[in-house]
Amino acid sequence: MLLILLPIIPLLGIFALRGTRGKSINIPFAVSSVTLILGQHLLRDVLGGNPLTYRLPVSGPFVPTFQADAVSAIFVLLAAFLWWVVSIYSPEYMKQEGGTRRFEICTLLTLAAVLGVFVAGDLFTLLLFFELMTVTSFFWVVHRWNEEAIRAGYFYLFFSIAGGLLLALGIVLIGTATSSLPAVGAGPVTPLDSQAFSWGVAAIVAGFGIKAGMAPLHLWLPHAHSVAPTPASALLSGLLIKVGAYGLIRIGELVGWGLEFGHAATWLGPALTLLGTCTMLVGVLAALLQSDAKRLLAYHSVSQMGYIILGLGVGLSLGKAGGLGLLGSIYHVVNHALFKAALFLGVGVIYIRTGETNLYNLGGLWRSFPVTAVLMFLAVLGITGAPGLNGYASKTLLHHAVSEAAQTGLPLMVWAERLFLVVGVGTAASFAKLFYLTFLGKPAEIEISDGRSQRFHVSMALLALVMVGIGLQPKLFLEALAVPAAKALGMETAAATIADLSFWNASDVMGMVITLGLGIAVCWIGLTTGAFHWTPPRWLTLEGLRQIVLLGLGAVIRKGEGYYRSAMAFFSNIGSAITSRLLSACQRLDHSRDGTIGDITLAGISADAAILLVVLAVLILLYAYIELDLPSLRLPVSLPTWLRIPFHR
Amino acid sequence: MTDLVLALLSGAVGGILIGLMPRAGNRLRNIVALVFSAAGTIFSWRVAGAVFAGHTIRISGEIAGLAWSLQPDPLGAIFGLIVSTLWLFAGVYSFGYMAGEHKQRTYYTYFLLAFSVTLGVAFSGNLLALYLFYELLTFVTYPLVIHERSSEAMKAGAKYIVYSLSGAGAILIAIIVVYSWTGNLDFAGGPLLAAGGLRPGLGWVLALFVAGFGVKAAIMPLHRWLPAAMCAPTPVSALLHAVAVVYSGVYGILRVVYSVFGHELMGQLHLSDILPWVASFTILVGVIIATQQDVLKRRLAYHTVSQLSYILLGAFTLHPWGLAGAICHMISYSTLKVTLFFAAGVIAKRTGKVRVSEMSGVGWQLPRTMAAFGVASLGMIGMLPLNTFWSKYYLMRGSVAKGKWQLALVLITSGLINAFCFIPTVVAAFAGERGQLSLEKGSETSLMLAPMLLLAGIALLIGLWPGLVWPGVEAVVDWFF
Amino acid sequence: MRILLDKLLVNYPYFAAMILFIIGAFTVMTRSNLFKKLIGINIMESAIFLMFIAAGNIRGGAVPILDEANPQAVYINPLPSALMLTGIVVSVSVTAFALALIIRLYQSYGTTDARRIAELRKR
Amino acid sequence: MTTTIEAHLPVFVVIMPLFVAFILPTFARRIRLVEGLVTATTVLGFLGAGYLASLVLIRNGNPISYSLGGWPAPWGIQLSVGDLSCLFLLMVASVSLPVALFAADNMTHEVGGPQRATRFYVLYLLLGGAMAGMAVTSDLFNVFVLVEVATLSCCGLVSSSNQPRAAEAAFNYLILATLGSALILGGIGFLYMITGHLNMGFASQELNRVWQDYPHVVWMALSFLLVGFGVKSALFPLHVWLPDAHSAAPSPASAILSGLAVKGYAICLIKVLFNVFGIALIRDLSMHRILTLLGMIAIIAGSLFALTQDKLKRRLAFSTVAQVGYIFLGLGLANSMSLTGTLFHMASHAVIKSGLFLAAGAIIAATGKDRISEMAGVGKKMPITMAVFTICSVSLVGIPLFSGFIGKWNLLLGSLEAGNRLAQAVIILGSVLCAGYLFPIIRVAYFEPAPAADWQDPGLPQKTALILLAAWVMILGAVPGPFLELAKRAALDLLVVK
Repeated sequence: MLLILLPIIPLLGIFALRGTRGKSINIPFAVSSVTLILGQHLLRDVLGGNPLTYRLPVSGPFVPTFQADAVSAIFVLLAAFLWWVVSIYSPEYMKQEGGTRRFEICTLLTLAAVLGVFVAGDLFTLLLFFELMTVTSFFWVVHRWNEEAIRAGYFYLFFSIAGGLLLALGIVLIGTATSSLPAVGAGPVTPLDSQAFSWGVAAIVAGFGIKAGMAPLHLWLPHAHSVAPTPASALLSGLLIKVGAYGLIRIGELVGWGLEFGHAATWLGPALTLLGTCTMLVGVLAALLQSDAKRLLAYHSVSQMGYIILGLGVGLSLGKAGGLGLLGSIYHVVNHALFKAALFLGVGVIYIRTGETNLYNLGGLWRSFPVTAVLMFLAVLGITGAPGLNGYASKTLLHHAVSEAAQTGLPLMVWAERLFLVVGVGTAASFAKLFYLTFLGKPAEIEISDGRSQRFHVSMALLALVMVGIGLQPKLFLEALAVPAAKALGMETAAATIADLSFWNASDVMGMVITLGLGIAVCWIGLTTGAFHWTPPRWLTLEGLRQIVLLGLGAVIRKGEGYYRSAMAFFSNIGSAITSRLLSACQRLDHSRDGTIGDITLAGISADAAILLVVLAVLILLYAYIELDLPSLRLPVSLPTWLRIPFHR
Repeated sequence: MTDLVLALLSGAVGGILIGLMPRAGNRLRNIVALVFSAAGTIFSWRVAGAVFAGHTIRISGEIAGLAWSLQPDPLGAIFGLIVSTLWLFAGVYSFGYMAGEHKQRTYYTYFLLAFSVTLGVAFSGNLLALYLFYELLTFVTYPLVIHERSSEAMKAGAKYIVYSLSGAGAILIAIIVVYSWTGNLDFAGGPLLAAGGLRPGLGWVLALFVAGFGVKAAIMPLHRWLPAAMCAPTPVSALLHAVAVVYSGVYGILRVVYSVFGHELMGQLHLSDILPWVASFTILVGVIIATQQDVLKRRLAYHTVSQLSYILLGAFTLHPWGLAGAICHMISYSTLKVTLFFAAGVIAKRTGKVRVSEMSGVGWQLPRTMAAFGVASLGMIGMLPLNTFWSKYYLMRGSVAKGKWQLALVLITSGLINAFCFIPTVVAAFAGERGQLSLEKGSETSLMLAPMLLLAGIALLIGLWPGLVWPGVEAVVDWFF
Repeated sequence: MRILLDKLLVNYPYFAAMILFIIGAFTVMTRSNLFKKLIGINIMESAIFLMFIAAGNIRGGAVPILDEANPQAVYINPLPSALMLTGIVVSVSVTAFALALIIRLYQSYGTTDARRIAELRKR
Repeated sequence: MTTTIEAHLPVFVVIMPLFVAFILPTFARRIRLVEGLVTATTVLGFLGAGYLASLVLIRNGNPISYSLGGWPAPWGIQLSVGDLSCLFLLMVASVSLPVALFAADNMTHEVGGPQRATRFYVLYLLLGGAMAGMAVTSDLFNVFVLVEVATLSCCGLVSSSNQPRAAEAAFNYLILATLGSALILGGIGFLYMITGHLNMGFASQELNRVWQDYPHVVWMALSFLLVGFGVKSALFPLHVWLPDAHSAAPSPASAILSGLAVKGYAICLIKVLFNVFGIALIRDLSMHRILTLLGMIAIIAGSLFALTQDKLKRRLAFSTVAQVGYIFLGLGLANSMSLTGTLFHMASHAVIKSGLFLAAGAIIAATGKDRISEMAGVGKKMPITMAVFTICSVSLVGIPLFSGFIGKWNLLLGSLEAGNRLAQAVIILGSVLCAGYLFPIIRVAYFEPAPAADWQDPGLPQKTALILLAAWVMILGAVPGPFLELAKRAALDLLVVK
């Protein structure tokens, strides 16, 4: 019952919203508070014993089922917390942005959908909430309804729709391969048809990958996350892309966490590793080049999702020994949600006061925004992985996992480890750039509007608090939540892998510090040489890609259309020509059948009589010709039988 | 038995009654139309209920030296259910849409006659009866196509008649051949040709049947009458050219595949390997052409062409899942497409805008209409809360289970192109000026709005609870497999 | 060639009929005067009559009046001649009817030339 | 008494109309009486034909033979009433009754004066008698005489309207028909030369015994007969007289000409082909292929010609050409199904085409317009006439449950049996084209705005006639029972190898 309440309560919130029209009651806050409490209950229940399941009492091919294990509980709690924080933040922000009611409705609907995804008990229910989430969050993206927003919204929607369709395809293939659809949280399956299963898994990975911003499919993400109103961006980047990660974790469960290499889709681990590495790299490189704060953050979402995917990939590849990767990923999901939300909220504060998000137009703002600057600094430290904050913990775990994988000597893993470090440097560099250009540097000449900022600060501070808390006690969270989650997923060895792990060892801390230092150096080089102003070639951007695709498709379609039209025209021309010729011939014949033989003109009845006699003559001659057996006049044999006139002799 | 007769008669009687009341006012006429279409709906629901309860309802007799029979089986019952339910909705919508139009008497006369004839197609128990009603449908709907009496409408009508009659001719030849082989055209005793096994000419007969019914089912080279027929009033386009008439073609093909040939015999024909690809071609090309259309109704028409082949694709997979998908799609597509057309009709009626490129800002003027349109467009993509997901799911399931995974890719691709087809329309409708909320020609009237929103709601309900229609689908699948 | 000539000589009434038929047909076709057309028709019919009667003829046959004195006598077949009497009656009535029609046409158009009539009608 | 009537019934149905025709001119001044007599005659004929048909049906195919004047078969003239004869007799009777009814009301007006009307009726009854005679006779020369009587009556009917155009059409028709008659006579002559018999049964026996000695003559006979009957039954391309004649004639005359006359000649041809030559000889001489080919060409060409016509009656006349094609096609396919189809189609087409022509006549009489494009609004102003027209059109196109469908259905079955795919296609194409030339008329009449004119349905007798024909069409379509049975039996009978 608890499970089904989770998605329903936000829906009830919408009715409440109707009832409180015109009053300043923060319904989303109330709703997310309730869900937060429910989430806590859920977590307690789940950690206390078996996973919860619930089936709606309906018949038919689709029985919505709900389930929650530790993984679901973590995600539910995370979602509820982020919504709670953001709903503290958003009323003040949306007052300036406009369209508060629409935003609140979207927020509530999306919360419902997200919670639904996390507590879905079968793939259909999961898909249902996933699609709902796509639609409702689309309204976040196009909130402003201007050209840019609509374009970004299109990208978001079409990519998401494609994702949903791929999921559907994947479900079909897995359903075919396993005879009955596996439930979510039911552990690994042994498919009857491993090829179909593999393809199904691939389709589902691609589907969730689109949502998660996985490398070649990430293109929509920066656009969508940067045009949405900032609270929405925070949630999009903080949580909605984690739905993709959640899906990937669940798909990993189908394939089998902690299974040795006997499972059905052995390729999945290395593939995810590769994709994760690419995602990390692409995201961070693109982020370095951004001048817009929100876009920079959005690209970092891509990059950080890369970490998560990499962790999952490594975890899957290593089989039993992959506990670190899975734990790291789950951990990073939580951490990234926290600091990315904080970062977006911080940038939002700047934007709402200055109306500017271009980094090069900002500068020296620590004087005007001291509290924001401090909180932002904490978040930046978090994301760059500075020791003492939460990012350090999960990144260290992930790094351990990758190094362990690199021990196997596989080139893929070795390169993954090397690039992991490079990305760390890049992350540090780009955030150094962000923080330097915004808060430090020479003061920019921009107008700063007044307004109450307490709520902003409170919400960011809440996030920072948790971040610091985790950062100081990294193992606490890990053991309390992540390990049960991994266990629930079937990774029985999770607890053992971290038993002798200590976060505060010298090599890890030094590594991180060196990374940070290198990052600041790169940032300095980039800023002084102007390398950050390099614009990538058009074909690398989404617009360029879109243009290429549209040009290509357009050409194909236009060509096809041309062929189609000309074929149609050809046939209809031929048809009409034949018809008109035939009809006019008939008309002429009907009008007059006059004919001339020599100098005798046969007119009217004479011609008719002639026709009669000609027919007679033809009939007689036909016989005579057969009778005389003239070889040169023989009918060709290829005539159809009904035309051939064989005479009996 | 009585229900069957009454279901068939109520439309005809209503139509003739309206035809014989030249001086009746609009209100009276509407009441008569409503009463008779409601009666038809109720009776056909009762018939369907009886069929699903396992009763055999059969009226047969020998007329003109040939056996004729009416005997709805689950497939016919489902078709009857869809048709009769939607007829009621379209009727109510018509009251709103046609108010103030000319020639209402003619319109309602043929509207109700077509109801009867379509139910006849659904409930026919042998090929001859099916052929008779199929042919009659052409004539009964012709006056609706040329309702505008413009030269364009007349041309469209001529096209419609020529295409349909040629198709009917092909069917007649095929029926004759089947008759000469089996001496029996009844559907009740299992697939007609199954007992005879493979024999030469079977493929040709199938080709003739498919080409003949394919005219109304708008298989790609034979589809050209359908976009032309869009000059009819919107309720007609919505009901007849998106559902009833075109479904009669689809229904015919389903009948041919499962009741005349049977899935086992079909599986042995080479043609059955090609037919899914013919359907796929139509699916893709139809929807691509649809994206290129600017006039909304034409776009919807080409989209219809594409969607009908989904059903055919399901039928041609010859797999229980595929058939289930086809039946599901018959149900779900019809609800959504009618919604789309109703919305297009409201837009055209209230704003006078018929082109997609003119529609910016319409969403703010007609929010509920556009919302319904949006929901339906999402459904056309095959997104989950809508019922079309289930049909797509089972279609894909069927094709994958038959080893034709490429067909699943076709369906996915088509879903994506569908998104390109309608989403921009919806988004553009909300993109323009938000200021002018008032309309010169009045706003959404409840007579037009209610059927539309109700249908969208039904689509959502079925999407969330496919168990609602599943027994019917299962019954059909069990019947044929 | 010889055989052909033989046949020609033996069957000369048929060839006469054929020639008559062709003459008649030619007249019908090429003459635009209605009367001449009618005459052509009559010639054709005569050709057919000739053929029919010739078919009943037997060389050296006697008149088909029963001669009890000579029971071995070969008689000409009288039936074709009798039938052709009927045929001639029919032909006469056709001719009469056609003449009546020609008169009506003449009254309406003032000419008995088919081509003129066609022109007049078109006008 | 009854037995006497029964015994002489075959000759009675032939003689009675001829006799009434003979005495009609004496009552020329009292047109009502004339009309009454004609109607009574047709009713009597109908009853007689019906009674004969029931007798034959009961006798299960054994024909009733009747020797004229008591002379036995090879010498005397023999009448034989079999299934085929009964079918045709019924057809003649069932069409001529409504046509007579229709004519009764407007003939005086249409041809100009009671005198002329009486002449019309004389010819009408002569034609009816000749048709009945063709149905029952089984003597070759008798066929020729009856053909001539019918031809002359037809020409007379065409020229009965008081227009120079009609006279011209009649003259042209006369020339061609006489040419045809001459050829028929020639053909009969050739047959006689080979067999020495004029009675069909005896001729057939003799012919099948000796034909291989005279293959040329047989072929000549066949050619002559085919062309002769072809020109009279308007087989394309010998149809050239038909459109003019049928469109110039008064409407009842057109109805009877298109509906019955061409069928009469076709029946004669069927008798000659199947009863004299026999199916074996036809096949040996490949005649059936030629007939099939001609039939197919006629269907397509006739329909195409019809499509181009704007004048209503001309269009209907060309439609007759196309439908005659069906008849010949069925003959050519020469199996029981196709012959059943042909015979049934003959009957149904007779009724349908009469209905169409009568409706057209009523429309033209009421509106004074003979062009299809001018007929907008006729459907509203003359609902019954147009309804009959529509029913007949739909039936001719071959919609199931109407009579045209059954004929085409059997023809299709026949072509299937003969393995002739092309024929199937042509039959269907013919149907589509038929819809193509008939439905536009209906469309214009119903769906185009009506001009403000005071047109209305014709008077009661004419309405009755129209409704009677429409009812016939429906009855033939829905319960063709006895008709179809007769046609089936006749077909089987024709195919018996003698």
